[in-house]
Amino acid sequence: MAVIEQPATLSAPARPSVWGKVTAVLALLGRSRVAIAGLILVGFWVVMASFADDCIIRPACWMGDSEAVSTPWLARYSPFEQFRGRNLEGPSADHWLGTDRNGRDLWARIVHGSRIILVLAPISVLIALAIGGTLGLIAGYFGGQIDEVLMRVLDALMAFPQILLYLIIIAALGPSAVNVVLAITIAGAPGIARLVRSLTLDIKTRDYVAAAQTRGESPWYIMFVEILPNARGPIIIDAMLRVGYAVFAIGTLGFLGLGLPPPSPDWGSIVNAGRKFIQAGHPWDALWASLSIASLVVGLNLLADGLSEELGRYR
Amino acid sequence: MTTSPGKMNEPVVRVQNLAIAYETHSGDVNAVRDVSFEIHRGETLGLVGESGCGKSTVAYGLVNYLGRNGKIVHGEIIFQGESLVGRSPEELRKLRGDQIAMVYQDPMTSLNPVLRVGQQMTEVLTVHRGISVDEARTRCVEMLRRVYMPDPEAVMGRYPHQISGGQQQRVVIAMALLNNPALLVMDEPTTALDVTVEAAVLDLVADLRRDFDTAILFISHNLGVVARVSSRVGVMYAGEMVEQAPVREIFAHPRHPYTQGLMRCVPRLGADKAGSVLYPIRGRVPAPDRLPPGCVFEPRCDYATEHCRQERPALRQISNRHMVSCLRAEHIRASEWQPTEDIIPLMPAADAAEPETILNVDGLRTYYKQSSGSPLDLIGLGKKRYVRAVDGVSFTIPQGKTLGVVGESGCGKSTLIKTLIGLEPMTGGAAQFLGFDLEKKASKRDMGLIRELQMVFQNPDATMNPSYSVGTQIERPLRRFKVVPPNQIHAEVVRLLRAVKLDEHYYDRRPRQLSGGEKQRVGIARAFAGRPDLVLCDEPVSALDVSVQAAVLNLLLEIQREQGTTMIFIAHDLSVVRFFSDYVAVMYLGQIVEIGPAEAIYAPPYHPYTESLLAAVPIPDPSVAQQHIRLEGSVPSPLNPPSGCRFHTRCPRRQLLPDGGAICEREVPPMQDAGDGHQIHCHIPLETLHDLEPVVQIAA
Amino acid sequence: MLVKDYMTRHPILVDTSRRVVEAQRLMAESKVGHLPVVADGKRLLGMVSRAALSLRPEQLEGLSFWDLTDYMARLTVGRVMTPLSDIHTISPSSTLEEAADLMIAGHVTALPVVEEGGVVVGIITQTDLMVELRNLLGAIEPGWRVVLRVPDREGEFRKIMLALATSNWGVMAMGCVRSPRHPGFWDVLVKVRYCEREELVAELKKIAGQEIIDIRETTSYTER
Amino acid sequence: MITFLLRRAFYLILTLFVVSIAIFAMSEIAPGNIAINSLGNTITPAQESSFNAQNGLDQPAVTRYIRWMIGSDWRAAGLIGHPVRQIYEPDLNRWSWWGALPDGTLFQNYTDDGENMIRVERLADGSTRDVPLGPEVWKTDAEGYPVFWGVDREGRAAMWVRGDDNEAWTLGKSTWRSSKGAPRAYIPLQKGLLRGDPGVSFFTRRPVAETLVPRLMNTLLLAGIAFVVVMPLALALGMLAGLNEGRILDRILSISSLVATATPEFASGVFLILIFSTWLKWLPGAVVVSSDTAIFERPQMLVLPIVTLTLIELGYVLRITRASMVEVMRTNYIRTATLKGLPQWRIVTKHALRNALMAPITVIILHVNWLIGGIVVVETLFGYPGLGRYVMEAALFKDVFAIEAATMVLVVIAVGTQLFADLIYTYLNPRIRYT
Repeated sequence: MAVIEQPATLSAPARPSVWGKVTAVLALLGRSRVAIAGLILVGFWVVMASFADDCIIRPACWMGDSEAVSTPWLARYSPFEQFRGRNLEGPSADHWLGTDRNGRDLWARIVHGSRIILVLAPISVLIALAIGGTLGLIAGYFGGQIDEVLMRVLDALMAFPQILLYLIIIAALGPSAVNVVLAITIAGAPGIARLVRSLTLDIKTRDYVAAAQTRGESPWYIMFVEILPNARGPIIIDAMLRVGYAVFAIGTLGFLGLGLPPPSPDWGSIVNAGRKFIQAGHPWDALWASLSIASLVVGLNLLADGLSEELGRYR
Repeated sequence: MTTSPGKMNEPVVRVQNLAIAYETHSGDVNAVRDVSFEIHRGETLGLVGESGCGKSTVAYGLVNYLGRNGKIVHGEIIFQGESLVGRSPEELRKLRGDQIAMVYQDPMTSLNPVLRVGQQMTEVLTVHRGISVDEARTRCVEMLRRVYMPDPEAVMGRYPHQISGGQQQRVVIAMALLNNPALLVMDEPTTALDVTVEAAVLDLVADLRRDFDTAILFISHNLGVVARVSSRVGVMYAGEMVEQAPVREIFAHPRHPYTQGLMRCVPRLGADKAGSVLYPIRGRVPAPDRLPPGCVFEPRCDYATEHCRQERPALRQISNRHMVSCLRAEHIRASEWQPTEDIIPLMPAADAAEPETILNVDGLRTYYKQSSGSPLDLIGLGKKRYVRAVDGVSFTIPQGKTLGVVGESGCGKSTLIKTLIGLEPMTGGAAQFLGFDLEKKASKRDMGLIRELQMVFQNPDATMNPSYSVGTQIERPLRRFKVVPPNQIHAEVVRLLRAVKLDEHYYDRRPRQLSGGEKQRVGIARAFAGRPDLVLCDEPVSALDVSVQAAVLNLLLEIQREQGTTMIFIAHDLSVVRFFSDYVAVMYLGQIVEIGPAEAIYAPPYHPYTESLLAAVPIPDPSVAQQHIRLEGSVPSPLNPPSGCRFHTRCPRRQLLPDGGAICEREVPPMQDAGDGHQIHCHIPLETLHDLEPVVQIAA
Repeated sequence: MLVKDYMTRHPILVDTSRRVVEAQRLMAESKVGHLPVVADGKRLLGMVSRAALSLRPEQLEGLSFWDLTDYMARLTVGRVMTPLSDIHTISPSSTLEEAADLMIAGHVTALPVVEEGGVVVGIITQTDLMVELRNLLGAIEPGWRVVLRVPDREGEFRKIMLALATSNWGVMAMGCVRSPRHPGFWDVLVKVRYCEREELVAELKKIAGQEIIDIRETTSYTER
Repeated sequence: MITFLLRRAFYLILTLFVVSIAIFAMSEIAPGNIAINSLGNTITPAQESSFNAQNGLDQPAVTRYIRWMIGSDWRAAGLIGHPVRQIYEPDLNRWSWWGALPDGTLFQNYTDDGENMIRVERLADGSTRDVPLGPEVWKTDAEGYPVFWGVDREGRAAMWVRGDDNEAWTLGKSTWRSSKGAPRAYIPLQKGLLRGDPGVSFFTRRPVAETLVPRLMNTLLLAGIAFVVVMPLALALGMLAGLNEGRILDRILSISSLVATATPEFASGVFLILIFSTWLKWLPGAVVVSSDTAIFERPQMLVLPIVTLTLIELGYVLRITRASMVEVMRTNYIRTATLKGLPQWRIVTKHALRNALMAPITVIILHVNWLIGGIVVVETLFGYPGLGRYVMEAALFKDVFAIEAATMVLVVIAVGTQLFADLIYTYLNPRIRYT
């Protein structure tokens, strides 16, 4: 944490390198204890997800080549390996968090579950950002009829309770990773569009936008080169919160049985499967998966919160 | 017979060696150091200085409202014989609003939007006096009447957003005076107001000071405003009081080099670019955490010696009631000052023989559609209403000349140039520029036309895109207009930076690392990158401090002289427009009421509106006599402009016409030619206008 | 010539809870002789003067040194002030004469000026009245000060006015009062400028039945 | 102001319209065939087409949308020549459709041979009698066929063609039954969503409204209690945190509210069950009821679901209120109020409160969408018989009318609260009230 503690210089160097920017952001985060706590929580899960097995060093595995056998690293076991006769066990030295009803190691399942969620959530947010951001820019910049129509449609989408959107989409298209991403994208894009639109409405009144217009620049140049970069601060913070929501939503879908089909070690599905055994004296499945998802979402929220507070202080 | 100032000679408030600091991440920063002054009953102390000099900090320190991270670290504030420092919050609360009151810069945000004016006013009385609401209401109405509020009973029942800015400020002032405070602190009370409203508020302040015997601390960055209301003036620089003297004394014989510098920065009303020069102060105000070790003004001072670098001067008395903190005050004379070499006085541009017309605007109209707010609008059936922002404006500009445009806010001057440059669609009329028609919006115009027509913007903080470096932003027009071959772009950017007096290190700077003046220079460099023929300047200096304003004006003049650029220059400051322009157009409610050579506009005959504007301008010279002409009411809505002459609702000269100017309401005024291209749109005959006394007696 | 124009506005006020020693220091430092005592919102409760604040020996009788310190520390303005019921107040719209009369009647040297509702808006003192008397009689600029003794009958005053008016001199002040020791006569004081002594004397001598009892040139006064 | 509200109302109605189309369209594009979903994949094409015709599924989407929204009875009545009426048959415990003669007699029709139409008249005691009709009832239609429009025994408007021997398939208790002389075309009778009838579930063969209404009431009860608990608490705590910005109390409230909102309901629900049910054994960990309406039998069952819902909402509302309060306390008019010498309590109650409530009220009420998500999860987790679980089940079983109806109800609630938010906002903000 030595780097973090270093205070940011007030006058930044003339040509900030990428590394310089990274350290500047870290230094900003370092000021806030809240953000550090968030960073630790999120960092923990990122490390777990990355080094659960040796997948990270075998490109074949990245493409989802299920034939290749991975060597477990941090996960210790494969999430699908069933240990005969050891089902529904509590924590032990062999199985740190215990086993589920099929005798699978819970630690391995939780760790692999983090990988699923940490891949799906950012992807869905990125897609939502691309779609919502573009729509918001268009609505905000052009205004008039385009804005009116776009915002009506987006309002209608937003009036729709998100959970119903997920339900209907998943019910219509069936549970799969792609559909989960699709559902979260559709549910998230209108909110992003609204945010970007309001930022655009503000930024487009700035003189530098007028200056670009008087140079006869194309609307697309103005939207993406002049306006968008200046909206990035709030968008990044919003995106971070949205990754949290997405994790939340993926978990919820899993819990409702609308997430990834079994035997995928999706956290929500683990809770859903495990809650039947709570009353039977085996709360471990539900407990660990709940703790995991709560810690990850809380971490993301803390990070976003700390960051926005620090950014706000210097604005 | 003089009113007796009373037998108590003790000041209402005496500030001694006040120092205020703010806690920051990097330790305490002293925003104000060693400030001393006193204010007596019925006296106004004007506090001037550029932004960041600690004026407002002093004001809020006086009422002990410094926020969570501000604190008084040293010194005393003696109010009515007793110290305010270290009083309990409850004692302070009882003083605030009762014995000490405050008026703020922005009246709109200073009033609570969800409470009626009456509620906000009466509570001052009910809380401090404990009287009934009914009684308080009567008193509030009386006080509103006292501050010349039209229809005070009705105003009591309104919400702040339902009354105009000038009326809001009157409400704030009335609220401050309700408890007859001994001390009134006014923090830039007129900065957010138009010049005509400002004049009325300043009159009111002077009135009230006389009637209530209140001690007033009046803070303003505007020398003219301070000159008008103050009895004494204190000049602040970098958190210190550098000079203090009676108002006439300080304007006649400024002793501190900073005060002298400030006065050289502002154009006198009536001065023009041919006959006078503005001398900016070099450098900028140091940040409070990086002060020079000696005199705070030393790095910018022309008289500085080694001694100044080492010793910090204290405020000392140099003559009866004149105090200055300069080690060399006795040795410097304002009259003997010579500009240093880096500030080169500008030579008047050589007058070419009859230049050709470059821009010809004829009957230009720009309307904005506004929905009438009826439910029918929902389905597109509502009656359309139009805001007539610009409504039939015609003028021409010869090559290489500058047309200044003045008028109150909302008169359409900004819309006019936005229409010309193609940011707003033209509703009607025609504009010809170098043979191009300016009908299309900028995005649909020919690249050749775009290149020849550029704009300089008002707000230095918004003129540059914060995401890109200075170099990148100047490069863009160079690439787009293909001004130079791609391999020479970098060299050209450096040349442009030099032209606006910035060195090439600025190439990689980010906008946030630049001061306001520097940003404005980059904005100018960007506008001039394509070597345009016509540059439209939308209040380019109004957001800048006076010393920077002078530098930017000089820069624009210099570039114009080198490149022979034609300009349209908008400003609300009549002195600046007079200084900068060859021709001046005065706009009111979307129309030009008077246009002509600059010198002709500022002397009779003038349009009654021009006359009122001139009467309202605060002049930084208490010895100049100005006629007292004040406009009634506020500018009518451009949605529904008055019939006939649009100015007839507020015209102070209507009675010069037979039957009180009935014709003004009926007929559009004729254009009267006063010769030399000077046109006045008014029903009053030229001869009558000619015989009017000049508003401002300008000393030769 | 109403009180509101001649009073001192925004007088220094003290709270009843203020300790006497503090009030004494406040009076000394601010060079004032009287302090209106108020409760919340400038509502008048009484007055203290320097005399009222000074302790009388009988009050301290039998107190030991420690008791004395304690007594002093606890003695508040509220306990020594002259209460509202015992003081005269005046409204800002009263005349100066009324103020003077009140002071004479009540043997006081200062009056708090109080608005409806008991709110203190100023204070008027003997000194204020003296200043006005001086200004009333002599103005503050140099000129000729003439005192004429005129018989107490109709039309005498008019004669002086006529004499001065026809000569185009500047009349700066005028005042008349019954001659203190000569019943049946009035002493009239006029202050004239822009004229020579001889002209003035010559002109005034023309008036029958009147007598110049004093003429002198006045110069400047203390500025107040 | 009226204009503002009218405008909002207009947009909300527009929104509802768009949403209804969207919901309809989405259930439309769902892969899989309703017939197969409802009847299993062993049916023959003849059975399938018969099923589709009987349920109006052979009609174009627009027709079905209109029927869904505004019903089909008026159309059927026009074709039959008599009004149709829905009545409750207590002995069969069901609602059914009948035609009504001018004298008020209710009737249905059937034919055995395609020649002789028989009218079944319903008597006051619920019994029926058959009345044969003459051949004059056959009318010639536009294409020249002799046809008869009536109400069939299943309560559908139906068109018989004279001399027809059309075969229809219906699913009985467990077997397929074929019948001759069946109608050629059907109009399933319904009043339409706008008139409160969302149709009959293909899954349970019961009117959707019958199950939906009690479920909705249960959910409203759950959400209502949560709302009543959350609102005053969250607003008060948020104000408290905002007024003490940066102090320790604010820190504690802010962080704990962040944790509360960020934890998904199913996770916090699991924690609560583990703590209060498994470990402390204070409260039941699930809602077990004999019928949908029996939740009052053991009110303590409601505690954990309500607390779970409350936690997440409490955190959210608290944070918004705090942020708004902090912002308001920094405004110039609060500075003015302070420098007017007002006491702190007056500044807070008179000047800050209303302004600080303005932003959160709208945001909070818009958050009802989120609350609905929470309700679905909580009801599923605790087995609570509410609308959320109903939607879930309908979605899992692809019960089209049930999904559509429940979704519309929830959307109407969401949109209705928006209008309500606008009303409150208008009340609080004089800038809108007086324009």
